[in-house]
Amino acid sequence: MVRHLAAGLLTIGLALAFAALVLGYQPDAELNRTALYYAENTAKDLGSQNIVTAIVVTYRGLDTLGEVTVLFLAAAIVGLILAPGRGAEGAGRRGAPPPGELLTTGSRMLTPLILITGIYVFVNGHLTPGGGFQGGAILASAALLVLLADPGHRFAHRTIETIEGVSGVAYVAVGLLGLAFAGGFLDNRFLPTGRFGALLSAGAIPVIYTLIGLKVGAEFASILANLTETEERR
Amino acid sequence: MVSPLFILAIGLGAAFGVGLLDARSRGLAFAITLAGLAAMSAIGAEWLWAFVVDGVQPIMVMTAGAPPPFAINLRMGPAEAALVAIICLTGLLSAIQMREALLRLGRRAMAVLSIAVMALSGIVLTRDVFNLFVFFELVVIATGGLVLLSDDPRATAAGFKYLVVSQVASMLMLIGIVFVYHAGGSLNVDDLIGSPAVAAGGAAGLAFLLLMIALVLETKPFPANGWALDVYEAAHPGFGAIFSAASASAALYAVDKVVGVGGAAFLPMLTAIGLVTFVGANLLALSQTVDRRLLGYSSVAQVGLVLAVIGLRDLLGERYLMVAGGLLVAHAVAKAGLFWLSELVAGRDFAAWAALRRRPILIFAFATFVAMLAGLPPFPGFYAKWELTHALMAQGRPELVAAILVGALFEAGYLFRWFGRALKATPPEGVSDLPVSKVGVVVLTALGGWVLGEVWGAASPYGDVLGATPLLVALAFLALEPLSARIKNTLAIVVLVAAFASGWPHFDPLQLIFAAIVLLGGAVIFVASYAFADGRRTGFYPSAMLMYAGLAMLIVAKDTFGFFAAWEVLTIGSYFLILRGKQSEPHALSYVVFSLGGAFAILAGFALAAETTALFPIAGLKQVAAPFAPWVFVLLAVGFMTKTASIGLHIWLPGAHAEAETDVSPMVSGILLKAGLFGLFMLLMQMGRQSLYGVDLTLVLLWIGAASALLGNLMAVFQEDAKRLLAYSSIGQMGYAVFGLALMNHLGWLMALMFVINHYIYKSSLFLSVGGVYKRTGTREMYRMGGLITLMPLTFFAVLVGIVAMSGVPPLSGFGGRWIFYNAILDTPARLPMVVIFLSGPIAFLYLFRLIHTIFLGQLKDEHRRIREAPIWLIAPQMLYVAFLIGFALFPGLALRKVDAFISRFIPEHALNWDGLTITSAYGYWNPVSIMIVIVVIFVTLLAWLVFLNRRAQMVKQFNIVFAAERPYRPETTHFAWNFFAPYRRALGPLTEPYFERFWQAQTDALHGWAGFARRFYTGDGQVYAFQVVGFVVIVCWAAMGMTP
Amino acid sequence: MSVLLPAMTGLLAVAMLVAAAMTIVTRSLPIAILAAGAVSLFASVLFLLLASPDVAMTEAAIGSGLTTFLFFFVLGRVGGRDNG
Amino acid sequence: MITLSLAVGFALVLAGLYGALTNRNILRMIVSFTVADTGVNIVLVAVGWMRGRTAPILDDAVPIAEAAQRIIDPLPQALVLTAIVIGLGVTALMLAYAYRLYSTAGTLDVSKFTELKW
Repeated sequence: MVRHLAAGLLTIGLALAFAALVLGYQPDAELNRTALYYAENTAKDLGSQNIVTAIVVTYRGLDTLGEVTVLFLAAAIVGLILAPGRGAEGAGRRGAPPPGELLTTGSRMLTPLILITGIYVFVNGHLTPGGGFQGGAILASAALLVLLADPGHRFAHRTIETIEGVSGVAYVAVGLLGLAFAGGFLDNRFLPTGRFGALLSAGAIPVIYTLIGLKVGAEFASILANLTETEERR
Repeated sequence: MVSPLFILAIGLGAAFGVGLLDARSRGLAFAITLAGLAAMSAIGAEWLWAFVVDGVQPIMVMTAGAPPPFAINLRMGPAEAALVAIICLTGLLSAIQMREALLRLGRRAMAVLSIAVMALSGIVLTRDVFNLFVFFELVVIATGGLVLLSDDPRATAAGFKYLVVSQVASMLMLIGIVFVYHAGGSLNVDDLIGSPAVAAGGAAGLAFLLLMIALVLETKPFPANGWALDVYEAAHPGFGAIFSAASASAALYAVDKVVGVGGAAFLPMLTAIGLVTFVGANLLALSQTVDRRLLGYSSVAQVGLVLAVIGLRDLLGERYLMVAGGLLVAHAVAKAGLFWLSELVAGRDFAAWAALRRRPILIFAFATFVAMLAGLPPFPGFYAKWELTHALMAQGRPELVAAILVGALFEAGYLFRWFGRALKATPPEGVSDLPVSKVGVVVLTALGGWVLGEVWGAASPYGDVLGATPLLVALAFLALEPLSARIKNTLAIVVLVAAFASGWPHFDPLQLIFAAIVLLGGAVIFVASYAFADGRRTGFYPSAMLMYAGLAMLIVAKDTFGFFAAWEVLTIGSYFLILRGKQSEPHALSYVVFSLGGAFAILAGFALAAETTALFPIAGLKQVAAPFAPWVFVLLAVGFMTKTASIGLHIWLPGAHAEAETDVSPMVSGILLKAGLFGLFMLLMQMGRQSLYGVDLTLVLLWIGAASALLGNLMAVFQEDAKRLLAYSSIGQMGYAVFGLALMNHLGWLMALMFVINHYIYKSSLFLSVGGVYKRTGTREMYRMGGLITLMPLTFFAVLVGIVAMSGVPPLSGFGGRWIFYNAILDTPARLPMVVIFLSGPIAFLYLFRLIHTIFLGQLKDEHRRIREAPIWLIAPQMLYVAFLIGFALFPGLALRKVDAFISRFIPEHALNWDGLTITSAYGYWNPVSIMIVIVVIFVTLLAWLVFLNRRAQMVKQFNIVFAAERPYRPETTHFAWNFFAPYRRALGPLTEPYFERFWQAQTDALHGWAGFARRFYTGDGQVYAFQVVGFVVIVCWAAMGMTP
Repeated sequence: MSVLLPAMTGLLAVAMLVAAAMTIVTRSLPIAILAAGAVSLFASVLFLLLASPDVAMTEAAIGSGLTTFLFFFVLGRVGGRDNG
Repeated sequence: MITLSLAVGFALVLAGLYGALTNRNILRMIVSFTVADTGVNIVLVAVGWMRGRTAPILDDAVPIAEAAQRIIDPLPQALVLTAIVIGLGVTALMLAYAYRLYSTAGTLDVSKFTELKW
């Protein structure tokens, strides 16, 4: 009870500060200068239709690199944490009921579709809403589906790790290419920006988003795989 | 030069790259990780070199081909380069320390380490607020992973608590960032600093406050830091080093970077939080017994201090970088070193650190780190402390100085307690191998600390402590450690004599007297050290020479900085010396705590006196004006009186002097105490009489001197331990000297100077005598001895001459002292203290008499029948002292004439009149030679008469007061001289009660009690920690909203 | 249009607050997790209303989808007992 | 509408915090944090929103020339994307921790993990 009361008091204390923030908030009538720069220059400079994508991949590319790294870290650490509890490779299936025919077939049919959707989402990131993260999440949901259909399924860790590693190193390398051949680290313009609105445009943005998508998908899959395999211990 | 971006790219590349390796090739992965970290360190170091040596200008690194604030940019400047170098090097060395753990957990763990170091560098480099957040999150997550490297099963819970708290912080940070962006239209720090919207306060100010609090939370402010302590305690020490040195540096730099956006209004908040953290965490650390948790508390405290300094940066002006940098660098190097050192220690309590004693080089490293943390010279923290106190005093902020110094004293207290325990505990059984690489890392770090000390010294406008010749010579003795003790002893004597010879032409008479006592006197005491020069005597010579170096530097110091640095050096050296005694650990601790407390008083006094002047000559104390002058006087006097062990500040002395080694006791008693007198001399010469609230401060000093003389002597009377007796008597003797100085007349000063000389001679002599007896009988308890006169005649003779000289009876020099003294008293109007001081004269005789009576006369104990005279090396200096006492008694003019003339420059009135062998004062005359002749004639006559009377006297058989059939359960009760002055004790009991001991004990107990009680606030429950963090946020928010419009 | 948007926002707000309250109050962990997922889902609709399709997609896929699955994975492994 | 969005965002933050402070079960603490995270994301997006403008995508509906007058601030959206992914990373990490704690101590009660204290 004391705990609830104290938590309530603290929440109210914080709420008052937040209230001051909300009440003091003045909506902008015009874009501020940073946003204005993006609105006016993104298409011209980077050739990306989706400004958010341009910001995420190029202007604030360092953030995004960090963000991908966050996932990589999370996946690696989840692996570390759960490592002692994981049974030997191939020891799976014990105790899990065999999946039904319908489920297996369904998931086999659906998985490629989902994968293609995911790839579509991150390849078109510079044109339409969506991008590497969303696409990666969709890729991972394919893995999720496989797991749901067949809880005993074992992913080839080696494949996942290779995708993680290659796409990560490639991402950094692409960033360095920008440093070497364009305006700076993660500058997308070492490739031609192409025709505005085309699939193959916006310089390296599609390349980067593809790498991000692959990497994110691999990280999610790795987290999921590590979490499922803990089951063997009990 | 390599773009700083490669620091990030290499870190990431290494992390992603090791994932491509086969899971089994861990060795290769480890090598890649090390190579990556080394490359990152090299880039940081290269930039640092470029900035410092080549004078390159800081650069901005753009990303994405767009200018800031539209794209993220990085900055590389001197501060960034230094911090990145520290972070990456810490990471590299920690990786070596964590080798086994990393290899066990495999590539993933190595990737996490690379990313952690990369992200910490990113925090330092980036100029974008949101990018800062991303890097912080990376650090948080990586921390969550690296905590798991520990073998400690409790680490998991600690990691979880850390994540919970980080969640709260990151939410606040995000909210703060987006509102700041909304107000300022930019995420770039440099861009925002110019933006008036944020600095204007209101909602934007509040948003900035949230951002600031979130950043401050990363510096683990007290009391919202229980989670951090748990991480420190449970994590692998290699990671502890990163968490303490690298993470904290990065977080502090982030605060420093961002606080400019909000403007000056937010600085007091940082100062307040930082100081509360510094004092609070240091206080709570007092009751810690687990080494790594202690290091955690200390880290929190040090980071708090830097936070406070960040809050004071406007006040510090251009010195800000050196101050904050000095504190930060000292903290980072020392803390990382200590964490790495803890890897080499198996147990977690302080005593387990005794294991380090198998490798003296590790003790050297340990001492280096402790000294760095405590802010002692010649390390960067010392310069930082000096500048900080001066800047604060100049700005009229003595309350901040007080808080900082109190916190620093707490810190020194637990650090030295730890160090002392480690050095004095018995090393654990079972020798485990210390891997060369790990020892190497620690030693390298310690050496790095010394290099940094030199860097800070070279950059300091006040002077380079490490450049001082005496200190270098003392340090050279460290390199000589492998030699045998005899060689080192001879070298030490040669060095001291040579130092005196080379300085001789430049000394004024006052300096000459002190230099003669310190250097020549020190050399004489070293003669006695030959008696103990078996083997290498590791640690003795560097410590002793450090003390002598400090004393030598003190005597010739021209400005307050040099004086203070010397003071600290001699304190450290003497601490190590005292600590060498068998049972001396608690006494050495109380010595160093009192000494540092006194040193802080001196520091505050100097800072107050200096006002805005950077380099303040000692002679400048004359010019200190009215409102400050008395306070300067009080602070300095208190500081000096901790060394003279004036009553109230004396409690460290008896134990420290009595428990010290035989040849160390005369050093710390005969020589070290004089440093305090030298300081008082200097103070009174420069500042003269001062009064505070209408009270004449010299009168206060006079009373303190009188009380010290009376009580010191009284307490000496009731001692059974011969060395303790001598130690207490030092308190009394120093009381006389302080009294003489405080008389503020010519003869008083002359007498004080005579005391300086006399006390050195007879106290050194007596300590050596008693030491010789101790060496032969194995005890210092006088009631266990008796009748040694026939077995140790030379020692007896030395003691006899010593006590005759000391008690001030004719014909020896003590009498001369008395004579001058009584003349001096007649010159002063202060009558009551005079009575007190008169009283203490006969009391001195009571205890001195016991030395002869109990030890040398009476019944010889059975177990002592076969003992021999003390070793020749102990006897030789005593005989020298005897000769000198007699010589000085006959021809006092040799030394005193010059001094008399020198004093006349300050106080010309009532100088003595030197006429051949006769000395005349306003009240009478004194001819030492004729007195000597008279006394000797009388003495010889009496002796002959007694011998004649007793020629047929029979030896008394067993002196036995044991009753029939009753065995005494306390053997001392059977000794004739035990509790000899019991009747006096009954009468004077109340005066000898250890009031001051009780007072200081009560203070310590109260502090420890508070610490023990208050730290229960850290319940270990992750949710309670979250409560504390949210509570902290709410309180700071409301306090800040109340303060700023 | 001008009425519709605020009205929908209000509706979503109420729904989110109810779901959040459920997360905190309910005694059953699975319901709490589902409710938190619902908060996230409603939020992604709100993001669409706030002209942020990218965010909406991400929140739907990651915030509400993957996170919820992760919770259930772990919940399945710790026995799902609610001992808080 | 914007005030409402902000308010609901902050309300979710507070509700999440309250839940995290009052629930002893570790999993419930984590769930509460995800609610708070969602709240933060809403706040972030709401701050970038502007009345009567559209998403920052330059397709046929929004020609490049009119972009400055027609689109809302894209930057907060980019930030939120990052924040969401980071939130997931932290959540996954905390969940793995929860599992590890449970498998060592057999309980999810946060107040049982107090071996380290003082």
